[in-house]
Amino acid sequence: MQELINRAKELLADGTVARVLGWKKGDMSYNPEVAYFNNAEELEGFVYNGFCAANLSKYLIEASKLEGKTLVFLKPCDSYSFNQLLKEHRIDRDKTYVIGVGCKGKITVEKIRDLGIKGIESVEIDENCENITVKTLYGDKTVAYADAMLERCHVCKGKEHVVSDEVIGESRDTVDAERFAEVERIEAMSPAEKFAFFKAELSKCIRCNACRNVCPACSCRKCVFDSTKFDSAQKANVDSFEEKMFHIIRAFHVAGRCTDCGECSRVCPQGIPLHLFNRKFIKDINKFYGEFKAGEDAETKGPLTNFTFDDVEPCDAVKGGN
Amino acid sequence: MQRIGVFVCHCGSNIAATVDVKKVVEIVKNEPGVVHAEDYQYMCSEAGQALIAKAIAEKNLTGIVVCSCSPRMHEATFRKAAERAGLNPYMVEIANIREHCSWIHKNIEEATEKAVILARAAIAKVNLNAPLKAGESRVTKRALVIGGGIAGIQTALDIADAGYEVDIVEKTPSIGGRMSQLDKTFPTLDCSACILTPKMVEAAAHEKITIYTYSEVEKVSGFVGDFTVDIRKKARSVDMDKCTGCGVCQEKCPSKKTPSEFNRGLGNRSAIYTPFAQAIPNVPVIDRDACLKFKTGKCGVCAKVCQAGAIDYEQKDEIVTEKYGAIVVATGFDTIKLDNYDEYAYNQSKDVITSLELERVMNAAGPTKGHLERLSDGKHPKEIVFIQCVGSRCSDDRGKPYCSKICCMYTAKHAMLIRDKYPDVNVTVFYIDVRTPGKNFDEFYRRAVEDYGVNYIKGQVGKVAPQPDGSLLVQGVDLLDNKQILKKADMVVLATAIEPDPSVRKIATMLTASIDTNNFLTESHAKLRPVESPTAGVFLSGVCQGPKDIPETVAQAGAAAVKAIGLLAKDKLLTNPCTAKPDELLCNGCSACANVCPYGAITYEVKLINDHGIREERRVAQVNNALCQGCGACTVTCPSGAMDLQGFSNRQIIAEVDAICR
Amino acid sequence: MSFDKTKKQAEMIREISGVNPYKCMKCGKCSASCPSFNEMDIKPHQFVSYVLNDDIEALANSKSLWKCLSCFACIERCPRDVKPGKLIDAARQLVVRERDGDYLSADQIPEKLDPELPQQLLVSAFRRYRR
Amino acid sequence: MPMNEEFKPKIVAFCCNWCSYAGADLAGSSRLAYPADVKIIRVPCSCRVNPMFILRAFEKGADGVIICGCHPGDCHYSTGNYYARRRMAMLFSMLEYIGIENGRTRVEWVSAAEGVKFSTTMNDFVAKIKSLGENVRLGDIRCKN
Repeated sequence: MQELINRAKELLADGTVARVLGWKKGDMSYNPEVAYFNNAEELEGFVYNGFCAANLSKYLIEASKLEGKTLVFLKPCDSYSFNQLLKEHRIDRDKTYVIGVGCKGKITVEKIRDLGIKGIESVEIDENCENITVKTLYGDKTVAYADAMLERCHVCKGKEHVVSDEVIGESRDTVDAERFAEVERIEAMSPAEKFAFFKAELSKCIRCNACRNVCPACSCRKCVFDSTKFDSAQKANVDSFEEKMFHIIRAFHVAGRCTDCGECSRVCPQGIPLHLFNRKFIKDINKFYGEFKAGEDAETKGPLTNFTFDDVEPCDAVKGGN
Repeated sequence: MQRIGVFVCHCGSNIAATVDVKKVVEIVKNEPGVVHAEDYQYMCSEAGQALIAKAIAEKNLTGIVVCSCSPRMHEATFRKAAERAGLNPYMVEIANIREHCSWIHKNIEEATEKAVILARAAIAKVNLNAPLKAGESRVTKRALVIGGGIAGIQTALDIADAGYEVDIVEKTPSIGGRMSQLDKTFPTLDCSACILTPKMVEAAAHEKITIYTYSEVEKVSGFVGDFTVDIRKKARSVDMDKCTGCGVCQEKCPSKKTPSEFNRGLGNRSAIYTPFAQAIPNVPVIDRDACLKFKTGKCGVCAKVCQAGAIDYEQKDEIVTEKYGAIVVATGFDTIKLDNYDEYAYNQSKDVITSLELERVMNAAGPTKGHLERLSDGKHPKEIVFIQCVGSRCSDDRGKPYCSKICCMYTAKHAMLIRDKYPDVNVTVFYIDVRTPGKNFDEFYRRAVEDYGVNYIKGQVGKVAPQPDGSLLVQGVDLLDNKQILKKADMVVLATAIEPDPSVRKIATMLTASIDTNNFLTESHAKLRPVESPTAGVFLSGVCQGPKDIPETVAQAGAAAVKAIGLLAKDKLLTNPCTAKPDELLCNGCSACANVCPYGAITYEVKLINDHGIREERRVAQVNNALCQGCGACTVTCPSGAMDLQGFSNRQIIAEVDAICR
Repeated sequence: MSFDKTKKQAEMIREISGVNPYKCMKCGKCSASCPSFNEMDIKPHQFVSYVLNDDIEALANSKSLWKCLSCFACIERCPRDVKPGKLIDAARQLVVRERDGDYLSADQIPEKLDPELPQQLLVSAFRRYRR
Repeated sequence: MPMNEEFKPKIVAFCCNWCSYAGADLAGSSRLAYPADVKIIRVPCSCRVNPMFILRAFEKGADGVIICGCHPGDCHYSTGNYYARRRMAMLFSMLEYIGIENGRTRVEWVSAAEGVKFSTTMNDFVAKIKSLGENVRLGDIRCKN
């Protein structure tokens, strides 16, 4: 962490960058916040640890409008989102300085709570990210790091940064689960079971828009759900339509662009596994149109703005999904 | 809020017999926005249009819905009527209650209910319509004709005579097409070459006509009035400017074993060749697959004997790019393959031939120098059997379901010519029906029977069996006599079905012109627009549209020319105003829309945008209305809904969905 | 024979054969192809009209029914998918069913194998049911 | 069974202007009947069909949605139906994933000359929807507690 702070100070000092985008300590040890640092003094509050899960690439849309370069720290998976945004002309590469940071998997306090640990006061992570010491009202508890990891890290995309100006720190292979296992489990259900499953999950939604706000692919200046472009004369119907179809349409809009960064599920206050929509599209795209990783580069045409003459017919695609 | 008038047409009894039009009027009166509703016998009639105009004026209507036939039929009529009455023509919507309702449903209650729903959808849509204004685009005063047969030649001549530049693209080394292969023509027995050659010469000499032979259309882009076409001029290996057409190279060429395409494979040609003596241009091509120089590197005889130094082994294919205002397709036909008709022994006996092959046999320049001979042994035949409808009128997958139209007449011609020249030859024709609609056609057929003694038997042939003695045993039936017939013949001639030239599929795809299940090009309207493709600026000439004889082909070629001239005569075309329109405030500048646009109509511009007080430079999409054809691909790819299609907007279509699912 | 019964028989022929006799364009290729043409009283191309006219009685009593060799030349060559051979075979089946009043079961076949039974029926039946 | 008790499905058909709408017209002028449950919406091209339209139809209680366009390779706009094919493959698969039976969505390529195909397609589609019965209301997928 100190290495990151030192390098950031250097780049600020020699004028390479005008500001630094990173994480600072939050009100608790387990919830660091995204923050800008404008000088060496402010950088003293910089933190980088297992709880720094937030994907910073989306912030660069606004940062690109500011004077001078912004230094940003991107984890390997965040770099895919960065590339995708470059492809969509949303961020200005010339106004960013990317330091790829090492990642050994990210953890969340929710997972620790899920393990039945109550009264958490603070959390300490050991140097090698093997174990976590949780200080609680009822004494210290030790938890294996992997048990507190986010779902996305169990199916990690890899240790490499697909874009960066320099890389600091080492990453670790954290994959220990099958990426599409959950999607396949749902695919195997009967139509009624599927409907019931998604109905139960989606009914928890409070339309707080946290998923939309955090999603690097959901970067529209104005969301289609906030404009009148699709409504018909009867406003009441529109409301119910957008309320009910929100997640399905959102998933379609980011299909072929979603990097599976998992931020949507991470930030959902209701714990809805929103990534299951996106991952279904990714699975289908890979199956029907060839392996595709959104954001792997900033040039390749996305699968939904492309075609081949002998693509699968929709009726066969549906059967193939069974 | 719109003030909408709804006009329900009876279409005589076409609609009114199955849809209770009065009830439709009563119900739609209560729809939101509707201030007027009435029905009438024929809305498209002058009186019907007057009713609409009157209502627009009196009720101050801002939009109208006509419940009638398909918009493909009368949308233009009603738009014009509205415009004359002072309403923007794009404030008109059609509810198709004839083709999509009254004609396919029998139950009045059901059909009336559906008509109401279709009307509601149109009303919901027109509530959200906005006046649109057509733009203008330029017209390139040049036409392209694809195919250099009689259809293409005639079309080109007619367009050129009207004063416009025309290019003919022909894939073989010479223009002339199928007609150049024919010996005589029915029902006048003119010599085909004698009437075709002057046309070919006229086309070649015409200052407005450029002929690209041995060339193919490779790529087409653009749209009506402004097509851009890449033409591949295949390497001829002979310099067109230097060659004098002396023919020595063909004489001296040592490779003479290639079946002649012109003679339908009945004779051979040299590797360097012109297809026939009157070829235009009279410049040979080297068939590189047959040429020893290209196959082995040794030979070069033609270059040695050519005094003009025209042989160029290094010549490469050349791409010519040209702009056109109109394109005429005249790709013609070929006969079907007979591989699936073993019973006629076509592949087993040289003496079973197609009618087109007989044309070559009868022709003085053909493989037998015009003598009627058996191709197996050169003997003079005594007994010839003609079999009609080989592969035509077949509903199985061996043949074609349509009537090839020309066979009855050319068979009568062949029978008559043979009986005339060789009275010793007996001619029998097995037929299912003899179809002779046409001027002097039935008289011609009767002459073959009455004056020339051709034996017509109503019934088909079941089998042709080659015999050890070289004859052919024909087993047929005489249905009128109810007898089976066994006949020994020396030659059998098959009236083989014709099909569109296989090249038409690729061309139709390039032109985005639609094609039917038999690969004939579809016309815009089967009765009223028979020479126009539904794709604007593309016209149809000759057999590519459907089976035709020569006079019909020439007539249609002229008609296609007139349509093309009508287009070329315009300085500007009104463009479809239903184009894509971006909302700059919503645009992310992500380029997704530009990626899917087939016309390159979307570009990006960095602009100063004032977004509710926030002023900043943004990359936003711009649509070129002259290029946009209004497909809507961009609108769906846009996640923020910034891109919308005028006339088919998101809100309009959603309103229709809502009205239908209400 | 009542009107209803003849109607019903004609319908059965169409059902068993799967043939739409209206597709026939009366080209006669079936009769032109038929090796047993001369031994038949009702010619192959005429079968269609008998079915269309609901005159199954005449068909059932015809010689043709038992003269058809089931060579399938007419079925192979018919350009209109009418396939008179199938009509003939269906008529034959109708007659056999009438006689026995029921369908044949597989184990009944051996006892039926007597010289009285026309060979072509067997051939035809085997051909029809081999799939 | 009395007529009014029979299940009358709501079926929305999106037809491209150049091929399938004309094919439907041809089915009409050839009097090739299909059930009145099918209501056609004209769009310029199958690529104009936004997945939002289909979701909207299902949310409003449609029992089936069919999209008809020019045959691949024959699109009036060259490539529109290729994009439509990918979009619909993705959307239909997603709808199946959330519990809309796969028979309720269909894409069919119908040319202007295929009146017969249009009619048989619609007959077949309606029969399929009738066999599936009334659709779940997609609108019910998210209920507030």
